[in-house]
Amino acid sequence: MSEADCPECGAGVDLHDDLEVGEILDCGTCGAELEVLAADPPELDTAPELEEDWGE
Amino acid sequence: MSEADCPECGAGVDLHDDLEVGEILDCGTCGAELEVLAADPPELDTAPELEEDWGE
Amino acid sequence: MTEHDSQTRARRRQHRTADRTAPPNPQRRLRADGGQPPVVVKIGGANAVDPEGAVDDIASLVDGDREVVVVHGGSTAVDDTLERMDIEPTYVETPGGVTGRFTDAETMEVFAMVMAGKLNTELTTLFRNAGVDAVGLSGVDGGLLTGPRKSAVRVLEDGKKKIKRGDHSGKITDVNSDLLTTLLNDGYTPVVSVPMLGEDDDEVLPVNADADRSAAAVAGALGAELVVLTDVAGIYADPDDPETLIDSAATPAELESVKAAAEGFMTKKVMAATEALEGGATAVHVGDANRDAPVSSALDGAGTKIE
Amino acid sequence: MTEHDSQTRARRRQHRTADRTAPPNPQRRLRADGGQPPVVVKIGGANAVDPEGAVDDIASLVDGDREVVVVHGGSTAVDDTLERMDIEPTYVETPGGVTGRFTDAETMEVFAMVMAGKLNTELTTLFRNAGVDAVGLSGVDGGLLTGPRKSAVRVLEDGKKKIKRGDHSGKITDVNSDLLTTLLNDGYTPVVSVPMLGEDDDEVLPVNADADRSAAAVAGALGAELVVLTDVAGIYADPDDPETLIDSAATPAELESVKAAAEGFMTKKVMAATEALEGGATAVHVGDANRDAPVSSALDGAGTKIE
Ligand SMILES: [Zn+2]
Ligand SMILES: [Zn+2]
Repeated sequence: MSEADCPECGAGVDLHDDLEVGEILDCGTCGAELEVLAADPPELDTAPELEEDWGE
Repeated sequence: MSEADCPECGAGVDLHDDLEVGEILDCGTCGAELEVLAADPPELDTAPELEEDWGE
Repeated sequence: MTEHDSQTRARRRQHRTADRTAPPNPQRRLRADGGQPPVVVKIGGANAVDPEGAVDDIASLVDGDREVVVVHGGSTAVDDTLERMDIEPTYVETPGGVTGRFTDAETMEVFAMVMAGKLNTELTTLFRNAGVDAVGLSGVDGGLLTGPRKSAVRVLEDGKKKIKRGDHSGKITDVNSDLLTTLLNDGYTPVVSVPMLGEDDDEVLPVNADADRSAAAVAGALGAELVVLTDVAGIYADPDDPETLIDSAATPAELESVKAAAEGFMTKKVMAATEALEGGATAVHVGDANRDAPVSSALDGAGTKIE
Repeated sequence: MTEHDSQTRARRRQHRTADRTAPPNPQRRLRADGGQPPVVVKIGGANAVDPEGAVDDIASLVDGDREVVVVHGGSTAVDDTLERMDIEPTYVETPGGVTGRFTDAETMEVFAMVMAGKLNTELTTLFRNAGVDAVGLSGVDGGLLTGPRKSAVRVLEDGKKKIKRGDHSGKITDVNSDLLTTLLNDGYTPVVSVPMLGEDDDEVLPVNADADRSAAAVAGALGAELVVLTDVAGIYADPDDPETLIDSAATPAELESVKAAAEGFMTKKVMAATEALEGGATAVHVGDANRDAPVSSALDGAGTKIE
């Protein structure tokens, strides 16, 4: 299991092995939702807030 | 070979055996173009004049 | 909902001020006959909903000089054509548990074809056969329904929360009510269809939007009464008990109880109704598409009235 | 080409005379600036024709306050979608030896989808991205392109002359120029697509019509200049010799020699040009879609001018 830094609080975030691009992780320290931008090497960014609205 | 009357001039029009609905025949007497409306029993009417124009 | 005012039109207007014939503020304008606000009718796309009754009823309204704008849906027809073209739609589940179709580029193309080409043309033709001078428009035309494109959606995939990008959907923030007003003034009945026009970083493009909310946006922009036709008689306090049809909700508290009562697809109708009222609509009616004279009876109080 | 005046509109007009804002006779009307007639541009549907150059050029014209109406074709895209949907088109040969696609009911549905839904939406979006306030319309909308439906066609089948019924095509006899004029007055650029509205015994329905002739009908009704863009530089006296490009035909005799020179698909362009001039167009230009500024250079005399 690897680790990356939380872009919000700087704490380490544990990453599981089958990490997928687009996956949303929760920072165990600050609780921020983090989007996996790249899996290898791992790159995290704050996940965008998105309204849950759908088309036709 | 059967026969039907020309709706234009009344003369007999010779009909071949494999007559098809929609087929256009020429009256041998008056020269009118005749549309086969029904094949069996045969029914003829004057074929409509149609412009040769096409869509897209 | 603000008045449509793209750079293009603004530029054009400088040249043509003398030519312009639309009233300066079409919102909530009064008719020359001092009469009623326009009616926006949302006709469903669900297979259960037959538009014929609504078409004839709307023809009578228009004949009686009521201004009507029709907005239609039709997602099942999109599904049918996708299948016919051997395109496997991607269904995604939202974190809230709602299942929806992901609109990738190929699906978007089919969506525009079916909505703006097939269904809109069919419906416009139905209206014309009923004596209504209908003009079909998509949300792209004249920037009729415009707003930011949304590419990213949150989904649940194999139990994992994910951000999925490449969606072609959007949120309507601007309605070109001038275009509708001009057509209504000339005696036309606009028949409006999604897609909407999505604004991306440096371009605009056709994107998907919910037809109920599109109708709500139009009703808000025109200060109209909105009639949402569906395949049930209205909103029920208990969907399993036909005796519990909610007649009306006229206070915020009553609206809250309607929101609480609405389940499933009806949630979206209530959400759309709320948006319409917040946007400037005078009232919203949710009524049964399959009864006689579905639009005028909804206007007369059948179904559920929210104001 | 007479002014559009269906029963519906006539009825509506009685109620709304005071409301109407369109000039009483939009045909050959003079612009407020005393300027030039509108330009109707036919953009091809052939794969060889890239619309981008034309779109930017038209954007410049509109920016310079010239009124433009765009009419587009696109039969190859219809073929592509038919194939994608596993629908085998029926090709028929006319007694004159021309091969054409027979438009049965199913083909008509796909035709409307692709033309009015896919291509019209795409082109309207291209124009909006170029800063043009484009409004897409099909010939069904507002009865824009109306005329008798033709169900029967004469064909050659296995060497036999036959009448084949069930075709969905028509001949445009009425253009709703009021609708176009209203939109032009408000600064919009109409982007017009077939199908047209076919009048059958007791109903109207969308039917196929040739896009060149549609553009000709629109140009005639508006008293406009017509620019027909194609994939060659103009009409040649000898199609195999690029030196024989015909610059202009301004007399009946010169037009006759152009007709005689035109071969293949160019015959249809010349036929459309003739119809446009007979209908009231001020001039017709046939020019190359793939050169720089294809519309304005055609207006400036590149290509073949017929008047
Ligand atoms: Zn953190
Ligand atoms: Zn005879």
